[in-house]
Amino acid sequence: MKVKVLYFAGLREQVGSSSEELELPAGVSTLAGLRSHLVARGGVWQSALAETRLVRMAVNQQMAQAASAIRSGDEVAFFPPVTGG
Amino acid sequence: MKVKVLYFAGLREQVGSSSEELELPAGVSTLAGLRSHLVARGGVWQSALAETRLVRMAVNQQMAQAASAIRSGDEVAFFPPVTGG
Amino acid sequence: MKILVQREDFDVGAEIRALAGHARIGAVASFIGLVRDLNDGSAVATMTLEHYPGMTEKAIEGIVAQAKGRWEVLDCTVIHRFGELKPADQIVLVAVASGHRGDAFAACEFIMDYLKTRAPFWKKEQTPQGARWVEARATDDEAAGRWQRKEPGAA
Amino acid sequence: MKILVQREDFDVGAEIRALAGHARIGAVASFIGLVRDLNDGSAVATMTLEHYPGMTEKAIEGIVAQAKGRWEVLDCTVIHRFGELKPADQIVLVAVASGHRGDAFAACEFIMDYLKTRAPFWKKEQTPQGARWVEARATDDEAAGRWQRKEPGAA
Repeated sequence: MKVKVLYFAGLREQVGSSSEELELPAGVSTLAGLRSHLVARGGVWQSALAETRLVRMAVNQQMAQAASAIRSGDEVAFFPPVTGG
Repeated sequence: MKVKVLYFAGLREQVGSSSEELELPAGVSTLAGLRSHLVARGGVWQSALAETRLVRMAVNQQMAQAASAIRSGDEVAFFPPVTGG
Repeated sequence: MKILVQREDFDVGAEIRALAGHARIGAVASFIGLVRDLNDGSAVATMTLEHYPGMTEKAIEGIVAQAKGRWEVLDCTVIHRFGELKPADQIVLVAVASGHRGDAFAACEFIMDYLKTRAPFWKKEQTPQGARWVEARATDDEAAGRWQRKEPGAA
Repeated sequence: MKILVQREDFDVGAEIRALAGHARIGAVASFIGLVRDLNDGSAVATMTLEHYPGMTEKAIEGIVAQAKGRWEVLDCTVIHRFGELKPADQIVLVAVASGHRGDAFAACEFIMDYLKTRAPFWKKEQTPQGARWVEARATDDEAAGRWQRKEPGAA
């Protein structure tokens, strides 16, 4: 399946990308799965998205948890804890 | 001793006076004493200032308690619980 | 610090802009009280606010001083009107500037709660059933009491 | 209800005046967040606010809907800026109109606390030591957490 992935703030700067279109392998069906898939790229992906990093995630512009399902066509976002207001 | 006594709001309307200069007998030296002295006038004074009525008091423009001392020249005020804001 | 007790209306935007404009201020919390057209089930045509000239200013100064002792208050404006008011008219403004929002909110709400129970103002409403003095509310005493329970060493 | 995410500054007085002007409103609580010239011990020259367009508006709508479910909110305006800001610039406005002050204060502070921890905005500061992303504060999570503990049935 295909998903759009967005990166924001410090995380965007670390991976050097603000958005990409991804074709996911069959086994990836949750946010946790997608994150592992990206970490497996190694390098900046591994360091920016490592399990030990506080990363917030959203699916279709709604805050979501690691176990949340993702479906073809979804807009997924990774970002640091928010600091607005 | 001489004190100035002020009345406000509903209490002012009940006693029909907003202010008076009072010459107090020797035994009156606290707010409680002054209140009893006024109640002893009977009539509207008795009903407006009776022990059972919620009356707030101030001495020289500071909230004060029944036991607070009053001195010659003081400005004393009686009024209902406040309702501003 | 600015404390005004006045008959005239006030301009909220101008008052908030006039708070000390230095860049240590990160938070401004403010409150505006307005005349409602319905109170305790009765339509309110007009409201008259009586006060105790001289004591009102001192009472508000004392309340603001207490707030400054408990929270970071970089600047503060309190304006309270008296005289005859109509529904939707502004009655009171409390605006507090602080470094952080927790202090600004707490100081602003504290000042309002204390003002409601300790500043000598009295409201008289004109309703279709006639004129009546507004009764003090137990909920206002409770609101003010919350702050005492939070004081260190208080019972 | 009015929710705006914009680059432009806003006029606090005009926004408060624009809240639904009916006479059931007895209380307006508002909060303005401003850029401080000093944060975590460093001078701040400019600040850039990044956001997630589309999601920010939805997140704020969701927060306001929660506030309306918990308190009487007769009207509400939330404006949050993004882009480059300088010290003393306004960042955010939350204004809540209600019948009574307790509801207005609570809803306004709740919206701010949730906005700080749940709306996708990120601050980057330019300091003499270089640019840095502002770190999320544990105290902001705690401030937001207070409201959960107050929810009936919550752990």
